[in-house]
Amino acid sequence: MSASGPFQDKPALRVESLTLSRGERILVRALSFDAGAGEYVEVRGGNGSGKTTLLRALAGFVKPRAGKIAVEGAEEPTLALHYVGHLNGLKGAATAYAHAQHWAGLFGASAARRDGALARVGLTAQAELPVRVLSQGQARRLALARLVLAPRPIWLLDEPAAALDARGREMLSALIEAHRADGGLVVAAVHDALGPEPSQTLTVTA
Amino acid sequence: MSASGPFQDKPALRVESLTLSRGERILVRALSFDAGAGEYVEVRGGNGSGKTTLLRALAGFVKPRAGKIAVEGAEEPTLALHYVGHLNGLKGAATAYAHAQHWAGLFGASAARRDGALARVGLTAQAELPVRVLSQGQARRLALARLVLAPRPIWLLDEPAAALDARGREMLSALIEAHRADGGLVVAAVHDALGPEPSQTLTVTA
Amino acid sequence: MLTYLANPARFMAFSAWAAPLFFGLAVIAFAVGLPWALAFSPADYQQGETVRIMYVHVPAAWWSMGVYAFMGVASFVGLVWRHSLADVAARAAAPIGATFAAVCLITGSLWGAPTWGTWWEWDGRLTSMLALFIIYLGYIALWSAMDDEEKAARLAAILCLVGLINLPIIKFSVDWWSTLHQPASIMRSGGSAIHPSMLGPLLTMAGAYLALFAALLMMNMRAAIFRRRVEAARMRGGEA
Amino acid sequence: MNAFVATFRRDVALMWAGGGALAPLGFFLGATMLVPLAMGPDRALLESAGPPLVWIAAALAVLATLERLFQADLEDGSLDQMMLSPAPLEALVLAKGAAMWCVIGLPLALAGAPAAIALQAPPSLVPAIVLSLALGTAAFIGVGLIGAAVTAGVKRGGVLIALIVLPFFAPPIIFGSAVAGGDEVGAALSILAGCALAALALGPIAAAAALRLQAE
Amino acid sequence: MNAFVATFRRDVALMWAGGGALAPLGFFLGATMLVPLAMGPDRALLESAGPPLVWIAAALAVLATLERLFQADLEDGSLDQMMLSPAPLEALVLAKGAAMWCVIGLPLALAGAPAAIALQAPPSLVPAIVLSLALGTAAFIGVGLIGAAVTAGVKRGGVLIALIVLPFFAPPIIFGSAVAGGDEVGAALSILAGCALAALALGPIAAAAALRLQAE
Ligand code: HEM
Ligand SMILES: Nc1ncnc2c1ncn2[C@@H]1O[C@H](COP(=O)(O)OP(=O)(O)OP(=O)(O)O)[C@@H](O)[C@H]1O
Ligand SMILES: Nc1ncnc2c1ncn2[C@@H]1O[C@H](COP(=O)(O)OP(=O)(O)OP(=O)(O)O)[C@@H](O)[C@H]1O
Ligand SMILES: [Mg+2]
Ligand SMILES: [Mg+2]
Repeated sequence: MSASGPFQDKPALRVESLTLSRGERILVRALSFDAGAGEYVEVRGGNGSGKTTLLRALAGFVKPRAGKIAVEGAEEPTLALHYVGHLNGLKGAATAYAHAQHWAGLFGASAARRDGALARVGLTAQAELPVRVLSQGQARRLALARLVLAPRPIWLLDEPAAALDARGREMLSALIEAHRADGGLVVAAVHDALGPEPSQTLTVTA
Repeated sequence: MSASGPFQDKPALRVESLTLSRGERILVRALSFDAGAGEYVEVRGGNGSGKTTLLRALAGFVKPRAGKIAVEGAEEPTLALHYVGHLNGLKGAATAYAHAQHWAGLFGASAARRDGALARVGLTAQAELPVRVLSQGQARRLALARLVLAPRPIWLLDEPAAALDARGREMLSALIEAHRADGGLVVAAVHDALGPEPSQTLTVTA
Repeated sequence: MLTYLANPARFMAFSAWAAPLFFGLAVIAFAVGLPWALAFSPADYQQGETVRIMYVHVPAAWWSMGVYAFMGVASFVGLVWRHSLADVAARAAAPIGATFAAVCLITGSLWGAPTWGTWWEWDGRLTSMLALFIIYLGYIALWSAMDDEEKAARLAAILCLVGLINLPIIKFSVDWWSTLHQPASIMRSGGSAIHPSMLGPLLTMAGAYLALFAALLMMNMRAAIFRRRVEAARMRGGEA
Repeated sequence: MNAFVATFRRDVALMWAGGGALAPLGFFLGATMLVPLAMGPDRALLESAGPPLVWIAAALAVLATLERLFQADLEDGSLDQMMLSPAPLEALVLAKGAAMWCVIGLPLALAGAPAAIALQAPPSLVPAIVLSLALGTAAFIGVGLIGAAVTAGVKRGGVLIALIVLPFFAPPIIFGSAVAGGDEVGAALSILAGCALAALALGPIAAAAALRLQAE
Repeated sequence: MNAFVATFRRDVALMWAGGGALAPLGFFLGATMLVPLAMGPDRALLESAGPPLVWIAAALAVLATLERLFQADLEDGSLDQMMLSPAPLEALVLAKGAAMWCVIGLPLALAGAPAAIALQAPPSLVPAIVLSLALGTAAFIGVGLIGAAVTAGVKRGGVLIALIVLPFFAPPIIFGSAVAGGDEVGAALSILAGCALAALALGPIAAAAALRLQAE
């Protein structure tokens, strides 16, 4: 029943002979894969192998050198996905709560979700602190709050567990499991297994 | 024989009833510990518990609210230590090699060490790339190159394995073991064990 | 005296009665000084009635510099001995000093229009006084741009000490540049060159400004200390 | 629409906290102090040079804020998030421009009133001067968005931006100073309005295109 | 000494790459374009307003670079490393100031020569004008270090810096313009040299003290 749930439109990623490059260097060569609702895809590879580049291409930020990326079951691909990358996307001078509020507007989330999101990632006590003073792990949790805040079927996560403590990682893997059960699709680049059993593993070797 | 080696002055940290705070919040209360040559001290604690604050206090950046930190066997404490924190201390527009060169001047390292450092952390191929285009893990390796570049007895490492792949982590733990064998002292804040057996573990709970 | 008051609790006890006392003194001094200056003192044989602006202008000029010097001392104490009450005092004094500087600038230009035929001229004294006003503004802006009070206090103290250089420039600008502005006639080596009938009201007004400064300073400091206590209590409540 | 409002509100808050409202005051005091200092005490010179000062202060205040406008978003990852919003990137860029106008342009325009009076402009001209400044800063910001977006990836791009946008600042400055001088106020104002409209229509489109490339 | 040279060299390289050398060109073109635009086509006016422009360009070019001078080091962690160097932080701050002078101050001073000639200053005055600009920019930078260090933790502190340093920019501008005007050149130059020395002696000390606080 993993593919039922709130995402009626059954998201799916279809990647066909994708080639990605940085500068003159080719990082991903003729990669093809399909992933559908409920899947958890792990992307593996050494430092500098091209994991981040692949995720950014899936998000639509990096234009492929060749090949195709299709997001099915979504009119506008960028509205079907969340991207949590190496950079947290935070402003030091604004509070954690102000970030939640901003994202709720930016992604079109309800007020209820907005208020629940900080609690979900364990930042209730830090809601009114400016982000500048948060610890590294707290800042990462805040970035992850975007996932909870606005429901979107596809999650692209780049080393999402970076700087998280053991409880934070449990929280993250619970989030991923819940998302899969809702019929979502998760693609995560990792060095260590996050916890959930991957339905497929892509290895990038450049 | 761990306390023999090039660091003749046998570094030692003596911390006495140290109290640290951020804003009005007390993070570390009356912490005391001693660590000497050849030791590897692991600092543990959840997100936001104060590991970074503790390391920055040991480095002399954060002034203690109470208590004392003494670095023995060094005239000037700041010259006895390396600090690799959450921030890598890199300039996007400069190449990896330019960084090595700059640090060699800044810390007073020999040209031979400077040229060996990038190879030691696996960045030979990236030496002439501007740091802006390095991957997350490559940037971290570059920051770790400072440890190799200028020999200093005390290493303060804040989640040094962040963004490193499996080989990078092996390299790091080999660096730490070699440093201990040379009579150095390593204090590292981590969420996961780095590899080397810690001689003591400090737990921060705020 | 100062070391005795350096304890916030003792300061609160002292200022609880001293602030109203100084305020009362200021009121009395203004009540005496203003009519004396504006109505009963002689008009100047050259400048006529406009000379009366002097009684507002000159004390404001003196104390805008005096307050800055006070802030300099407080900043030094706060920086060297890390004394929080000194930080509070420096911060509390700044808006008062800025107001005095503004009063000096405004009355100066009002006075300049009839006597020099111009509101403003870029001469040494006027420029350095405007610089003092802007330094005050920068100091206040720096304080309010940072939310970590302790850090703000130390950084502002550094800035304040650097700005002290401006005081001798203001003081001696009239001697260094040949300018429009009057050279010192009251406080100068070799005795005062002003008529005693003008000196009386002038000194009374200067005393009134000083008492007003002392009263406002203590009131501002009390407010800041209260706010700190409330915040500390809230933080402790939040932690539990 | 929500995303527009959210972006606008956050940027207003951030700029305000970062001293945005001080911009007119600071630059204004700064420029009005620097220029006479540099020009010496020649009153006649100052009086003819005076009113344009307001324009130069306005152009410089906008310029000073532009450098970090998108660079910060690029460096901290906020730009990625903007591209994932249902609102078109153009609208979000416009929201940032609008925020900048409210925090910097509008206060500068208002500061134009006392400035004009101090420099003895005829009182009847003051409303026109304020209006011209409000339109002129909008035009500056519209053009500035493009410069800021194109140079977002360049560290210390401040001077580069200046080079890129200054030629486009020329028309508003020319017609704005005409207003301050009192000649053909009506015509100058409508040309200024035209400049502002054109800059605000074109700016976000070009800037958004540049930003999409920056995110690669 | 090594650390000083290393810091100097890196900062020169970074500023150069970031368009530092464009500063005189950009500001010069900008100012010589904007000001006449705003002032209208009155030649006599322009000629008297001309030489001061170089001073204003110098002050603004320094100001524009100051904002990110230490802020970038604080944000990317370089400041921590500077504090671990055997060289005193004061020396490293001075090295950064020296780099800034070489990349921005010196080119601006050299730009003063064509500017003065274009604005028909007597040729005999040109060396003095260049020298005065070289000294003046050094003074600006010395003072600017303090402003930059004190505001390094404040986002978009650009306007705050302007407010803080402008009062201290006044003396060099006053005496610098005196040189351009040709009155008492010798005395003005020695006062400028005094300003520069004082600023370069005090600046690094105060700035280093502020930076140590910023690192907390
Ligand atoms: C905006 C314009 C003015 C400013 C900023 C200004 C500033 C100052 C300052 C800073 C002082 C204190 C000097 C000291 O204690 O050494 C002072 C004193 C004084 N000013 Fe002004 N002034 C201005 C205009 C005028 C005008 C127009 C007059 C009268 C024609 C005037 C007459 C005086 C006199 C008589 C003193 C007392 C000098 C002494 O005996 O020390 N000022 N002013
Ligand atoms: N202009 C360029 N020229 C050459 N190589 C480049 C250029 N830009 C980027 N690269 C290389 O492309 C790779 C980008 O890798 P990417 O960031 O996708 O790696 P990653 O798998 O995410 O690594 P990490 O695990 O360290 O995060 C790096 O090896 C980088 O050095
Ligand atoms: N001004 C402030 N007021 C209240 N709390 C603050 C303030 N500044 C910092 N803090 C808190 O102090 C703590 C700093 O923790 P620190 O960065 O040392 O944690 P850490 O153990 O390194 O965490 P991580 O594992 O996430 O890196 C955080 O919990 C932060 O929220
Ligand atoms: Mg990566
Ligand atoms: Mg930490």
